[in-house]
Amino acid sequence: MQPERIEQLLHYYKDMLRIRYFEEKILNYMLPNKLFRGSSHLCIGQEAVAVGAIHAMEAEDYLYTTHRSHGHTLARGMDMEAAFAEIMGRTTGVCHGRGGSMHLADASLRILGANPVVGSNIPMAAGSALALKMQGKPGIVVAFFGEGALNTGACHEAFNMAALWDLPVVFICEDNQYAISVPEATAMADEDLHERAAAYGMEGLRLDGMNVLEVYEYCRASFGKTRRTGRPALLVFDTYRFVGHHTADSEQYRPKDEAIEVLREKDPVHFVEREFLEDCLVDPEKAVDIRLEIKEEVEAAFQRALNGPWPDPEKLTEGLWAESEVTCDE
Amino acid sequence: MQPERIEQLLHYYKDMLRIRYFEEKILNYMLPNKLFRGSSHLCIGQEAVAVGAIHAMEAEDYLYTTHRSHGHTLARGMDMEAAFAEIMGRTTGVCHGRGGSMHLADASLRILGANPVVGSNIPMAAGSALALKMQGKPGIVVAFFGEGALNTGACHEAFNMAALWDLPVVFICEDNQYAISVPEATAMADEDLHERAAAYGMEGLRLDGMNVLEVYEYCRASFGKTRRTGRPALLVFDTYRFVGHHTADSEQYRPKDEAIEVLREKDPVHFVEREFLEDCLVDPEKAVDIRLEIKEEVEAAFQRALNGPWPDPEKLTEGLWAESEVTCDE
Amino acid sequence: MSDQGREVVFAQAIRTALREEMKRDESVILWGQDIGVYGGVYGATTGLQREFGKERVRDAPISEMAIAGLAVGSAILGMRPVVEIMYADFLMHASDAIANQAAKWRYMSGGQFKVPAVFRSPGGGGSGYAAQHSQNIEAWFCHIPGLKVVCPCMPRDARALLKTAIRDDNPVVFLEHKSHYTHRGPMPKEEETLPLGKADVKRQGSDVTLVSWSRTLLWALEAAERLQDEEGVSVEVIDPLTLRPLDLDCILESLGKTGRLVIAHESHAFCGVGGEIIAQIAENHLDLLKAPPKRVCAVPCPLPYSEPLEKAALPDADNIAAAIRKVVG
Amino acid sequence: MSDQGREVVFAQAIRTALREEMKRDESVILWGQDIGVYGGVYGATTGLQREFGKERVRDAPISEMAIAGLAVGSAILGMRPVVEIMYADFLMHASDAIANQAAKWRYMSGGQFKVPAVFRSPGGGGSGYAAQHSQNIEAWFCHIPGLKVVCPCMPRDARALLKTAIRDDNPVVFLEHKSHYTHRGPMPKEEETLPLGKADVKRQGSDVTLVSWSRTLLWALEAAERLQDEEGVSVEVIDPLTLRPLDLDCILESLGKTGRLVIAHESHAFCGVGGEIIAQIAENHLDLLKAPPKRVCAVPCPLPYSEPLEKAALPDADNIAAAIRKVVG
Ligand SMILES: Cc1ncc(C[n+]2csc(CCOP(=O)(O)OP(=O)(O)O)c2C)c(N)n1
Ligand SMILES: Cc1ncc(C[n+]2csc(CCOP(=O)(O)OP(=O)(O)O)c2C)c(N)n1
Ligand SMILES: [Mg+2]
Ligand SMILES: [Mg+2]
Repeated sequence: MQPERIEQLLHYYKDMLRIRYFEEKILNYMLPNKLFRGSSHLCIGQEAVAVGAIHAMEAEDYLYTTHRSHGHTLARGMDMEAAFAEIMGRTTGVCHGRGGSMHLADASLRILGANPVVGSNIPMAAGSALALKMQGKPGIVVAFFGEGALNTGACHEAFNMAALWDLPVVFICEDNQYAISVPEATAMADEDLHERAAAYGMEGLRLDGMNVLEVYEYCRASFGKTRRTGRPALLVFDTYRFVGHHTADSEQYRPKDEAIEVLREKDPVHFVEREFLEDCLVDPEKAVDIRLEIKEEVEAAFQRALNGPWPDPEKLTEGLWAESEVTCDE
Repeated sequence: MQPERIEQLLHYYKDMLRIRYFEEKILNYMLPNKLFRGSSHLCIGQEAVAVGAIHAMEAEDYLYTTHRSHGHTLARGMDMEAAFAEIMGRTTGVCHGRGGSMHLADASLRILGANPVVGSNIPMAAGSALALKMQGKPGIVVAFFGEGALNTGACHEAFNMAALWDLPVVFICEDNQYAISVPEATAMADEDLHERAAAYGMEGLRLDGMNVLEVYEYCRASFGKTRRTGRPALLVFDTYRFVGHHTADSEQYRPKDEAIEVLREKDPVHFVEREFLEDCLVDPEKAVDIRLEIKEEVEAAFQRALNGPWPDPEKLTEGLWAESEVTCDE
Repeated sequence: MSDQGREVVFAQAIRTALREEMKRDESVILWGQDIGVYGGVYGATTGLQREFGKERVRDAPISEMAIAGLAVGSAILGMRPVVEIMYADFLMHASDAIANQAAKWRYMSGGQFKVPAVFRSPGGGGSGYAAQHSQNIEAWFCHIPGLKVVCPCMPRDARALLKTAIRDDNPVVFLEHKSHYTHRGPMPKEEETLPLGKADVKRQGSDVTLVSWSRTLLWALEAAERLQDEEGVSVEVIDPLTLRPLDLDCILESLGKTGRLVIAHESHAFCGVGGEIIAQIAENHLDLLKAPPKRVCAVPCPLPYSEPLEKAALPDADNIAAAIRKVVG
Repeated sequence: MSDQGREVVFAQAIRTALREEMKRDESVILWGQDIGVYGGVYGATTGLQREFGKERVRDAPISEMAIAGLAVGSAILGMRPVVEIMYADFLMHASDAIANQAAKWRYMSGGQFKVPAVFRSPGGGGSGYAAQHSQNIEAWFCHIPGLKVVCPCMPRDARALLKTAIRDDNPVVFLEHKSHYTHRGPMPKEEETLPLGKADVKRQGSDVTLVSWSRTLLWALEAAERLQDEEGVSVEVIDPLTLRPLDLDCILESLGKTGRLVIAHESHAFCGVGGEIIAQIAENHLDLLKAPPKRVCAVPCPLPYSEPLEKAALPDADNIAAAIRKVVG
């Protein structure tokens, strides 16, 4: 492996660890201590897609994510303190506590938002791509969603319009095999999910989503093509979530050891570690250091977030209306 | 041609004429004389699909149609007086004047209704097929719609569910090349419309919709298959409407002679006539007699319909609530 | 109602109604996301797939338009589908099927068809699900003629009303509250039904009439108790149960005694059911009002995630008590 | 407003506003079914594709969810889409994009984004389009915080308000009336805008306040004239223009003079805007009412096709006059 490649891998490794530790903090500490409300959807097991795809993006690109947004937002560079604080509902949160775990957004990073209404971010992403195209701006829009979203009417309508109007948008479907408790085969009439793109004359690929370098390469190629041609594409990544759908999921719908087994064989974080360690690219001690360093970074961000002030109830409606010559009655 | 075949063709010919004359009455008489309200969508040019497909159905089968429903409903046997009366808004109308041209329905013929909300009859048809399946009843459901409906989210969601749940429903898409003024290529990212079925592992065929006997044979085969296997299918028939989208359409969106040319070459009614006459299967004078007979039949039904009484405004809300132990406040 | 029965949670009451009706009538069938093995995200269908099989209890794709559209089509041919839309916010996706099709199919056909479909869905805030998973949109469906809308609070009522809703030959939108599935209340062992369109007086009183429904009724009752205990104000609390058809008579009767009216609901005020009740009274029974009526509703703002903000946005016993004080003051 | 200007039809007023704003601001773009060569089924976009090209004026597939969803996404990145939903009934398909996304995107992000999208759509009955092509559902969108809702009647107002709606940085639902596109009224040559949230007194009067909007305002004005001429009743007619934010002050000011209130709208009464106005007045200004207020709305029933039935279902000048007589009587 070339040194740059090792650097690259190290960089991705750190990002994946950051996401993993961030979410483990939610699962193992914030959940039992009731530090967040509603539900939080973890992407443990899916980090390679997030990190590989996000790193294939340029600074000029935009992205939309879903209820399962931590991977995408952190890989894109969302400040961990601000992300934690948002999930805790603090005013230092990236959305000032208005959004919570399901609504992370950061305009400065061109993260146009997490949309937990399954499928609804797909037309929005196409619309943002239309904006870029009409403004003559460079850049593409990337929309992440789960395989369950492929069954929504919104998805179908937007695929057709994106292909019809030649919009620079790449649709990334993270096929983690379940929509909450519903296995793919129970919800999709056909298992060749990427084939749905064909109905719109759009390129559709099914790819392995567990190897971060491969994900990066696939996305790099696909994004580049979209950048050049202005045409949309659908990338379906096979992946798996090792934890429950959300933090309250009892997981009785899948065999008890299914997750453990996939985890053992395919954990995308271990995968990188194996590449490192087995090929002796990285000194095992350095690997330990890295893990410690990231863990501390996550912990520090978490602690800072904990100190964030609560929003002022007096400012409840702040941010509802954009200023115009007339604002609303209330 | 065998005598039965000639009989069959004659029968279809009469049905096609009935539809044609029915609609010509609307276009040439009712329109200038303001005998109906809103808009009426004619299927002149598309009669072969209606007649061929409807005759391939069994009495036990059900059907849903759209805003463009005259062909399907008349071929299925809707009383012409009741159909005319409905379009005139008379109480003798098949829906007692509540529905009008866009809402023809006749439970006794298993015409579950015309649905002018494009795409919305597709999930409903799948639902009715589910009912048949769960009730262990024989019979299939046939849903007619235009190619424009293929772009609706409802269509996509229902295709997936029909294929997933093995529902005995056949989707018949009448591709008349336009959705109001919008040519297919302006609205569909891919022109192989029948391929949309493939995304759901469903059979999808693209067929000629101008030869009534062929339509019949295609449908007979497809309906039979659905009857046997319980699996849905999509049949896309190429056809053309010779008149405006509705009775108020100025048609400036298509070349002035496009319709005339297609009409000259492909009019499904003339097509049958040519088969008859050129092959001397039917005595040309008899053909004239048939036309006269049907014309008179249509005229008589129209005249009877004209005598139908207007609904009583006092009974405005009649038929809104099905009787239950409690009805509504108003 | 006779025997009070044992305590059950709200989810259990829904489950009981579904189970009883499924046993009673083969044509009752269910589908919705995660209602099978998973038993519904709030447990309202736990065990039903095991008991009634995968044909009658189906997990559905994330296809709300089709979930609702298939319900309409199957109801037209005599089934009694009870479909679940996982969050009431997504009733918007299903709104063409419910409000354009189910509500109108019978009328448009001149009375030829019936559409006995039930659309169940949990709405409501209070547990940090934020703006797109917390809405109460009963007003939307109440606005559409041809639909019945039920919004129960007490487990016993929920079970009895859901059974009636399933047997009703008209489409019914049956709205539950996501933060309320673990609320406990008595429910008799024996089957019982309640008519749609009849309100229930949950607490007798003589000074003010307080109308409230869904989970907010709990805060209404709490406020009523507190005002009685602390200030000697006697509050009559009415649960309409069905919001459309609305049992205005029950409210009027109470108003005849009290002359004062407060309405509390979690949904937004603007074009909401509370405003409708006030408008109907102002139009036809203005003389009954001894003081201006008051509404206590959500602050007009998408529901925020953060706890202090969410609390500030939603009605509670304090707001309701304050409104009552104003009205009697 | 200065010069009255020449007479134009309502469709022309809409077209003028679109054209002026498109010339003024490159980011204004349009899409919708049949808005290109066809010019929209009611002619509101005639010639715009020829003038501004196929990029800025796009024919869209029958995909209302995506039509509206793309509008939201493009607005977030600074475009000013004005999309047309061919019939207001199909706003239901678009309701997730409008009410769940556009209305909330800014707030949920803590104020990071703006969504300057306009959703135009014709509703309304009166021309025999029957139950699924005639609804007025302004109440649905008024119920959702985060949306502005405009419902003009007069061509001049429509042009001035649509221009403001396009320039507004918030999402606006702009509702037209399908039977009203050929209604004529004066419109000045020079550009003019009107603020959202300000009502207009269309006719001065001292005995009754009559609030009405969209096409029904015509019947309201007719009723007012007739009552003045025939019975000497002086009716003040108010057009709110924007239904949310609602200019209650304007109504209150009039009510201060008249003490009597009638509200007439074609949409259904139950949970409608008329009820909301009455409720707000009853809650906070009950003392202004010298008599019970009255609503004149559509009969609660899906709109029938047949002319005598449709006429019976919808408000007209006679109903309105009768309601006024009751209120002053
Ligand atoms: C329109 C809509 N319907 C239902 C839900 C409830 N829901 C939240 S996540 C989810 C499953 C999503 O599955 P998938 O798209 O595969 O994404 P994953 O959770 O597996 O990442 C469902 C049904 C929703 N949020 N939006
Ligand atoms: C959901 C919806 N959107 C828009 C319309 C308006 N509309 C009525 S017919 C029509 C075109 C339909 O085209 P197609 O499906 O090809 O059927 P055709 O009219 O050609 O038979 C449209 C857009 C509608 N009725 N329903
Ligand atoms: Mg998934
Ligand atoms: Mg067509």
